[in-house]
Amino acid sequence: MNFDLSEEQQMLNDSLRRFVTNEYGFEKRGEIISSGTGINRATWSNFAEMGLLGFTFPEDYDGLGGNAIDTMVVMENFGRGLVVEPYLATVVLAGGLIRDAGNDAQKADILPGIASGERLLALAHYEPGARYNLSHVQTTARKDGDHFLISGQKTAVLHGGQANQLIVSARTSGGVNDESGLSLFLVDSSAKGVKVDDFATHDGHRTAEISFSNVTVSADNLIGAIDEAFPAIEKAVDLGIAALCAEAVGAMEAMNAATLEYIKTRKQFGVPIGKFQVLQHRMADMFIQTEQAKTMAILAASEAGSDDLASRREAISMAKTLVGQAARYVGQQGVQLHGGMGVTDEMFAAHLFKRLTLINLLFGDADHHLAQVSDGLLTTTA
Amino acid sequence: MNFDLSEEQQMLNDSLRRFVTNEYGFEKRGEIISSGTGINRATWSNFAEMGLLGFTFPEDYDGLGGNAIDTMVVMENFGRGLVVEPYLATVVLAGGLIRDAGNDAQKADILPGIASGERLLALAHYEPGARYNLSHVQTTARKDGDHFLISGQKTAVLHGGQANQLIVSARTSGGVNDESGLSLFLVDSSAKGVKVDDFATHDGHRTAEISFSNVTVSADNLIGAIDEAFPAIEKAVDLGIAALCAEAVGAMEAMNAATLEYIKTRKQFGVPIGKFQVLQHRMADMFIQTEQAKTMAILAASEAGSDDLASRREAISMAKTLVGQAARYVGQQGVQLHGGMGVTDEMFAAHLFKRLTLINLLFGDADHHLAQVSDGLLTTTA
Amino acid sequence: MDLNYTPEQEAFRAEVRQFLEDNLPDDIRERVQKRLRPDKAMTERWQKILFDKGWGASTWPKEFGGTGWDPIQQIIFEEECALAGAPRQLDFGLRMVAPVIMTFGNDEQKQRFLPGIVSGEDWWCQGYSEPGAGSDLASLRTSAKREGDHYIVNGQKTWTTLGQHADWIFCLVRTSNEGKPQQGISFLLIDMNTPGIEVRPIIMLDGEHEINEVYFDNVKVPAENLIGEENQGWTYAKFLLGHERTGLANVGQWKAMMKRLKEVARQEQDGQRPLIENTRFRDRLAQLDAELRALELTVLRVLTDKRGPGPQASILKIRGTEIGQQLFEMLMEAGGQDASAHISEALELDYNGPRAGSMEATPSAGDYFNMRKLSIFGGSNEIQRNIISQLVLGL
Amino acid sequence: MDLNYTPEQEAFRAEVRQFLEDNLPDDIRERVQKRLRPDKAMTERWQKILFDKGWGASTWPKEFGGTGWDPIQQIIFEEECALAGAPRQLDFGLRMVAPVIMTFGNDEQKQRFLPGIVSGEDWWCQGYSEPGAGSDLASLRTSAKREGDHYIVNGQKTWTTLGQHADWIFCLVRTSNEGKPQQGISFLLIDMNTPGIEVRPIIMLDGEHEINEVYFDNVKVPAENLIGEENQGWTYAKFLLGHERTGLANVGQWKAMMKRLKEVARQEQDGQRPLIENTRFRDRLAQLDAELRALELTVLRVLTDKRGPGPQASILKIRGTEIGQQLFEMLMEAGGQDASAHISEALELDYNGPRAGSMEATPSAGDYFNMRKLSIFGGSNEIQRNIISQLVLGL
Repeated sequence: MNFDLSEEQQMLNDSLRRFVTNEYGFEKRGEIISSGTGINRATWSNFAEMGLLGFTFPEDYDGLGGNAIDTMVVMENFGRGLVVEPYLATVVLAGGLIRDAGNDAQKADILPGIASGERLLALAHYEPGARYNLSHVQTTARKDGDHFLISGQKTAVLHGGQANQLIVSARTSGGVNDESGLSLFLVDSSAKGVKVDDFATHDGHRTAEISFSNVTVSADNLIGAIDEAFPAIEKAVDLGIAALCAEAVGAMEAMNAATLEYIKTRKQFGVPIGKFQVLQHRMADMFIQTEQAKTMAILAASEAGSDDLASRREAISMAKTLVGQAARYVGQQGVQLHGGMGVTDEMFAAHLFKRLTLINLLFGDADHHLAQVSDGLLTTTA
Repeated sequence: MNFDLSEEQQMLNDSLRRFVTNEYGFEKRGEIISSGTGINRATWSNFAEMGLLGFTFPEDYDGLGGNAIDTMVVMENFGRGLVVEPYLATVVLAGGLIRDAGNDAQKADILPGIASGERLLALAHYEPGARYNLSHVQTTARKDGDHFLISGQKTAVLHGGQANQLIVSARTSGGVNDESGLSLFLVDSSAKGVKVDDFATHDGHRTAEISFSNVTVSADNLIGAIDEAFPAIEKAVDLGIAALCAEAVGAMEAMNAATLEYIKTRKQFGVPIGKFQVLQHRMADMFIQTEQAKTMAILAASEAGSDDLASRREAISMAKTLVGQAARYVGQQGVQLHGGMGVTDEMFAAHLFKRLTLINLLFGDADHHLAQVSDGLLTTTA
Repeated sequence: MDLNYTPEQEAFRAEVRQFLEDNLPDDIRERVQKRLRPDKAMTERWQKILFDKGWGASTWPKEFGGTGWDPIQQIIFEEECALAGAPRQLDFGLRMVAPVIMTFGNDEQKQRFLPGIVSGEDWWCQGYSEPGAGSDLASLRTSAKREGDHYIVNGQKTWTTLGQHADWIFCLVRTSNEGKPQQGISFLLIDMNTPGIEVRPIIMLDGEHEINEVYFDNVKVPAENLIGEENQGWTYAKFLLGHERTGLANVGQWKAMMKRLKEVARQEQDGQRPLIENTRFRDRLAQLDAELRALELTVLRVLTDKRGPGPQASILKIRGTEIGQQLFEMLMEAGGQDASAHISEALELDYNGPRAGSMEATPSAGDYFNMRKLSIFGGSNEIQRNIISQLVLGL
Repeated sequence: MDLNYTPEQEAFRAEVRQFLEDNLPDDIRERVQKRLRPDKAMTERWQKILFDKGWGASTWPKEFGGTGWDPIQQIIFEEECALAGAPRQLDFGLRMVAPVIMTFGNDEQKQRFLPGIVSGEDWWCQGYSEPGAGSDLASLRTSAKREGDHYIVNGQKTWTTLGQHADWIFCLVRTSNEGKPQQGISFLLIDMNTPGIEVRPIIMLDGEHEINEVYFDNVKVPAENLIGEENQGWTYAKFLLGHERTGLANVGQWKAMMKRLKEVARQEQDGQRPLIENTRFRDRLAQLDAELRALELTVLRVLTDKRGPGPQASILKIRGTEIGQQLFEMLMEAGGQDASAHISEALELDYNGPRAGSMEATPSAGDYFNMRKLSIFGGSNEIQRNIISQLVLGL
């Protein structure tokens, strides 16, 4: 039982903190967001050189053999600087899926390309009307000779418009909400029948709605066993949730630092507003919430890779619940304590708030995950 | 649309406020509670003389023809002074039931006796395991010639140990949770087969567990139509809830006054603790919650007598929800602001807190009533 | 005590409803109900329609061109307008500067300014806050120096909502540095076309242009534009705060929004069921519904109280803004992950392009972000709690 | 980073569990698990059993008769004791005065006082608060005047928990009125049997006698009972606050209580189903369960942090008490209306009379009322937030 980062993780943490502070400032970030793709290729290459893009891939595929704790270190720093590049989409979600569920050929084909920064992938899983129900898939993949024909509509595809390839979940059997009967396919974004609507998001990221109309995919591009993709999807999303929890913690720490700085300097009634006890206690509560969220982000990272499903489900959902609630509180109060300035686009606090808000919505909000924990109480006995 | 008390109600309010302040002090109340029955007969007679005990009964039965707003005025003052006499049990619940569902003979027999203070009645309805489910009744009344034989167990019978007669709900047909199939009977407390376990409550009132073992009741003592008592029970309980909401508002106002007084005088660090902004805002929130609870108590009183069931259900359950939540907040924070003194039996605040806590539990806590409102959204369309 | 509306009040409600049905243009209704980008012309058109009916100023006495309605009628009117999808009328003229002019202005000022407000010809904005004077408004520094029959105004105002459209601004300016900060403040009306005024946009966190900075560089303002007496402006500003009763809680808007939220919860899908069948979402909806009901009745209780609202109006401000913010938060949450997308073009009426999720999801996150202002502007909720603890509780 | 216990730690847990299974008397377990009235003899018996095993002082170093366990072992021990239904050991001696004696006491004091604490022979209580000195502890006025080789103590202490049983009291007393209030305070150990001491009960809001006032009327205390230096008592008191790490959060107790709450939710009926199937109740249970998990891991994180907890321990105090209070609140709510009944006799082991509702409902409201003290005593949660904002945030 110990909570210490390894020496390597500590070094990684230090260098990322430097990077974010020195090379990912407010203005530069603004420029990246307003650029065409919302991604800075130089920054992305920089990440590749630092080894970040293949951190958790096996060494055989140009990775460093890292784990979810390493991802936590990365994401916490990305949260601190509100890094908008598609690390979650490409590395954690898509890369993680290929790593955990792909066959050797797929790994050899894809992972080195992600690690080098050349390839961007995205996971196209959620569908309209599914809300946060992970097994709700209506997109179909119909076997047609040695090919599959994929048809359906995907939503909330993180950085889907920037990806060269998509990992698409589709129903190969079963009913709309069934966990069994799901399969995963690798689809080129440029394939015939793929239509991508790319949107900016309020927090400077990108998301896409993607429709598939009889898109032909060769059987080689099936990832894992047919009909049995659900566990791999769930695990990828859980790894994504753990990464988001860490990112939220970084953003909360940044929000607390920015707010503390603001209330120490902003004066009203002749004194810094940080002298008002109500604001002091508010900051204390923001600090408490952040500390607890940090603990839960560690728990999420520790459990995200576990194959003990009940224990993982409880840990991940407890973490997303409390982190989501903390993100809401810290985000709202950070803005509130910034007063009028807090609701302008000029303040970093406003951007932290937007990201914290939308992190809560990604992969299930606090309500959704609390329900997971709650319903888990019906089946456990301890 | 007006929120003004009538002149008579204003007079009633003023005289009750005087009574509670001058004649129902902390020590006197303590003596009443520790007496054998927990009821002061002189006080009760006093209430009778003031007309309070028959206030809402028809004039034909020695009443004053008042309504639920009058009851609100009474209960708000009783809440302010934490009056422990069985007004809710005997007058509002039992008296209200006889008034609304009894036949002429029953009204003539019972209402004048309640109004004069000679008779105490109680409603024995809730059962073990029912929790707040109003239709969950396992007690049975079996027809036996021109009599009924009642068997079963009742719980949370407010002032059941002090009552001369009990109004007992029993199943004459249907399944355990059915709304239909319930009937009400008037049973003498001294009847053979009635066993009463009388308990003090933490807030100075009385409650009883009462078992019925083949208790013989004549058909004359059936209140209302056989199998069709549920609406009458629900209405009586709703009137009880409205009364409790008003009582809670009185207790919250008393708590705010006591707490305000305390933090204005108690000094720490050389200043009255009411100078600390955190406590000021806490008091402001207690005040806000109380004002909203007061509004909802008015709504409850206005709707409690209504026969528009959906509208009444929503109003009563909204009121009990918000009043219960406010009672919790004001109770807890009132104690907290009293510091160590707040958790001693010597302080009125502690007693207000206990009553406020238990009011939340009576007839359904905030969770239960929120669920009523919530589930109501499934059937309404507006 | 009677919580029912009288038959006269119900008849009035029916009349308002009918008028709205007949006269509220469809494009305006659509724009409001879809929560599209607000539009100056829309506000002006609607004000003109109301004005033509004689309903341009629901809160004014008849002598100034108002309706002369009592508070309950005002509430009914507002509520029906909101439920029908009418745009909010512009508060700055109708509810803020007008009462000050009526109460403290001279006859000439009343004749000169009030007609343009009720007809909607003049667009007003507010010049109170300054970069260094937010919650501590009395520390404002924008100066007005008397020179002959003019004032020369220098300084900067900020958080000027919709100032980019304004013809006029009512300002608190410093005319004296003697005594307490509150004592040297005056209330001045300034034509926005006067040379030396510059309006610079502040972009809000939702990416929209709604608020502004207003700079004054030797702006020459006729002395006849001074309201009341010099150095008495603080008194008029406080009057204004006390006067603003019904608008604070915003009940009509929130009732319309709650209705919408319930509809959205029935439309949005949560797997194989409508979102309303999700107990957790529905419970929170129910809680908010109950709180809104309490707010609505509390407003009516305060309004019909002969003693007037006084500082207890702070309750309405606090609860009104908290409930409003939660409504927008739930609307966003109803959109789920699709609420993330920021599709600026989709806030225009003629947008027909792609969107993420439902029509309702499109504006939801931006609205939620924007609405954080509610607990900050107009006297932050912390300031409101200070007011309650000081003026109501005597702490 | 590894959130799993090591095999050695798991083995240790198994050893503790086995010991408890073999040695915790059934009547004690029953009394604790049914939350009956605490009993001095029970606490003493259990302390003796632990002492005989060599486990009397889980937080002490071996040299003073402690176990020498590391923080994780201490946590495991506490948690297993709580889960097994062992009574809480008495903090006042083991965790409060003992560390002060070990750190600042002289050898003679160590030899004289520590053995009685670990064996349970001496019952200690705390004399800190006074009627005028609660949150503002430094303003205390109980005086100790040096006269020859004695101090003469006069004054009054209050909120003295379980002082009615005590053999000894450790007191903060005023030995000087010069300088800041903090500077003239000394730390004195006083035999409760000394003439001039009077203990008066304060009845708590649940009707129980747990706390006391202690009056000192010319009480003669040998000067050798002074810990450390005269007028340095504030330093020792602060040390004590910083030293008290794991106990603050009370995680072991709360985990046991959470387990109980889940059992209760499965046992209590809600109409035709167990209460756990009530979504609203279960959701709140799940929320609390998650918060407790966060607290548990935060305690472990703080304990294994080489920098030590420092003022961040205030987080643990705040969250620990908030969670504890909610646990008791939910236990009460599980009882429903039956929780109202106040059956004082039923808090004894041999009670066989009638009760309202389940066995669990009987103590539930009283416990809930009693536990409001958690956020008040030991430095109120408001004071803890002051500490965080000042010492952690620098505000």
